[in-house]
Amino acid sequence: MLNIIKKSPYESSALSDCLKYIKSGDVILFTEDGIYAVKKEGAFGKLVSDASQTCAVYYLFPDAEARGIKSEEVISLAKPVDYKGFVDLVGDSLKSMTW
Amino acid sequence: MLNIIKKSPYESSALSDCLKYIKSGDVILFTEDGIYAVKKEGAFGKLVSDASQTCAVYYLFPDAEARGIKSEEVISLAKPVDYKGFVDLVGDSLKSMTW
Amino acid sequence: MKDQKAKIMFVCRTAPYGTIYEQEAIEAMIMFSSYEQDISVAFIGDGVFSLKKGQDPSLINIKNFTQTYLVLKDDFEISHLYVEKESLEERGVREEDLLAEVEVIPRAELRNKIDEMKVLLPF
Amino acid sequence: MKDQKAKIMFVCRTAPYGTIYEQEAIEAMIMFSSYEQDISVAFIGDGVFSLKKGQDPSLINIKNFTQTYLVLKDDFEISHLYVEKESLEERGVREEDLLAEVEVIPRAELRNKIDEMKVLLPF
Amino acid sequence: MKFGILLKESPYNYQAFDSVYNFANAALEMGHEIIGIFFYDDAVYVGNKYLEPPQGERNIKSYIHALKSKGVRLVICVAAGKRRGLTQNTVSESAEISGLGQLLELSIESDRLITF
Amino acid sequence: MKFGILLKESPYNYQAFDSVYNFANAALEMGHEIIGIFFYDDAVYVGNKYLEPPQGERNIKSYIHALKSKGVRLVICVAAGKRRGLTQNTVSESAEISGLGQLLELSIESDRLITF
Repeated sequence: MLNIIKKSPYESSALSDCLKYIKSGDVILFTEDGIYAVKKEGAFGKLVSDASQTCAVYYLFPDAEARGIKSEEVISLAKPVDYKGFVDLVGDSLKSMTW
Repeated sequence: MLNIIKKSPYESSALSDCLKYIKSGDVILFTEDGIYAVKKEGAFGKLVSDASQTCAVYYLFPDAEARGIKSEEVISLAKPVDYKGFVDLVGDSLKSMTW
Repeated sequence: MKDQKAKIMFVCRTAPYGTIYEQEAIEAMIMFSSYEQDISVAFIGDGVFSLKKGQDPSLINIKNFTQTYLVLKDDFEISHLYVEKESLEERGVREEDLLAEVEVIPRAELRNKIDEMKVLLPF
Repeated sequence: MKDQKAKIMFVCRTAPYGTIYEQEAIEAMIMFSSYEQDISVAFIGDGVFSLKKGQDPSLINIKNFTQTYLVLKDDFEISHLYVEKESLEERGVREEDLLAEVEVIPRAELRNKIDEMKVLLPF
Repeated sequence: MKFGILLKESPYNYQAFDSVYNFANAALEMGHEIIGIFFYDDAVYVGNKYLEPPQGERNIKSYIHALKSKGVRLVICVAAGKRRGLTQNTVSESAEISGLGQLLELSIESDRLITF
Repeated sequence: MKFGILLKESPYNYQAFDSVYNFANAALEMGHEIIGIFFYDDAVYVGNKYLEPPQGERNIKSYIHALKSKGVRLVICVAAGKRRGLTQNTVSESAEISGLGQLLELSIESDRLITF
């Protein structure tokens, strides 16, 4: 299952709600204000790095650029995708859940 | 200062953001989905009871009724107000902040 | 439409009244139920508050749409109403506080149900 | 309008782009600045992300409205741009990452500034 | 006392406009004055003259007519409105379209400005 | 692959519609099919024909014309739309108004349904 998180983890429970439901083999994609979750320096970098032990973690690169989050500021286990990569992720999982 | 919290504490950071800013003499009013914060049984009853040591805590009774939260389910330190009571609370504080 | 019934799940995650999502989700459930597909509904997180007994939004001039849950399984073709046990517990809502007959199941079991679905509709 | 200048503070609490609040808050700041009142802006919580250097929303076809912060104090009559220190730290944003010259102050001090205001406008 | 109100949320996805309506009625009944309600961000949708709520549902159109008839000024932000398709041609007769200066005036002239 | 899209958020307060637009364009460029976008809740505001975005700002009207011209069906929910003032008279020529059955059909007919 592909899990999409688009809200800031600092102001929304979307990330923590999602993490309660993930299973090995799931994919998590961070988009829009969800991007702040993959920032290395910040309150959620460690949590998301831990989650990447179970799940493949991606972030939407154009949304990170928009917010001034450069790739070197992102946790090393999160992989960047552009919109085409986003489309592939949706296709590769049998279904998606937007948290 | 009157602090108004209208979002659910389970899905929004409004309550925790507000609590970082309160000062002795402040008032907190819970309205709309913020009502769930004053439920005795639940994850935030204790936190809000603790806050009521510093601040006067109120909740908008019609919003609690709407959600099926009866007065006996609400923490004892939170006082019910109707819309007229809400108007009085706004008048009694020099300003308000909606979180 | 294809021959086999599609398995579709509404995932209700928001509290009632503060936002319109639950109300419009119910409108969609009712409509979907008339098309003979395999429709289920899961309440997780703040979604469980939609099922709380004794709601009376008349004081705020809003319609009590949650009464619909009472008849969703009987009068409409909704296969399952699942409620996540952990979300109820975290929110201090007991099973006897729920207004409709629902299946309260642990999160891990609900996740298995989710895995069987073709489509998830989050509200 | 009254003779004494009104002390008004925009309280920016949301991140840019995901929602429009910060963009429309800036439009209001610019308009307010032309009326010779005492206008200040405080960035707390996710609002501090609006000030992060190097934003480039061109890839998502959105205008980079945050450039306005660079000139808000100089070209417009905004008295103060405050940023809450604790919110920066929690989000791993350093002072040198900020795009405009702002006053980074501890939360307790910002609360004292808030107490001096007549009106707070949360965005 | 003179109250000013700022509403930022859309009237259907959020309860905020209902809260404004109930608050304003209570204040007026108590003899207070509401010197204006400023609709900003998605709240400008309140002023759409084409709203047709289903029967038995809260009727935003009648709410704003009622507020207007009690003397409350309802101001739709011109810039936020234009973006969202609210213009002189599409705005309700009970509301008016004006600039952000009106929000500043509410901030200055009211004894209390409250945001919903 | 056939994609269906459900959008729930309003196009101005939230980035979600921008994400839909960028996602849809990428999918089309890759040779996938978007069999429809269903606009529900506050997302119905996307279909308002009176939108007039300021210069230099993203233009929702041109976005939906572009999607339509690429063969993407844009469906505004009739019930959600009526509440919010979106009817045959106020809807953009690039969008159509239809019922929730269309969302069900998207759910069934698409290989993947994604919610924004």
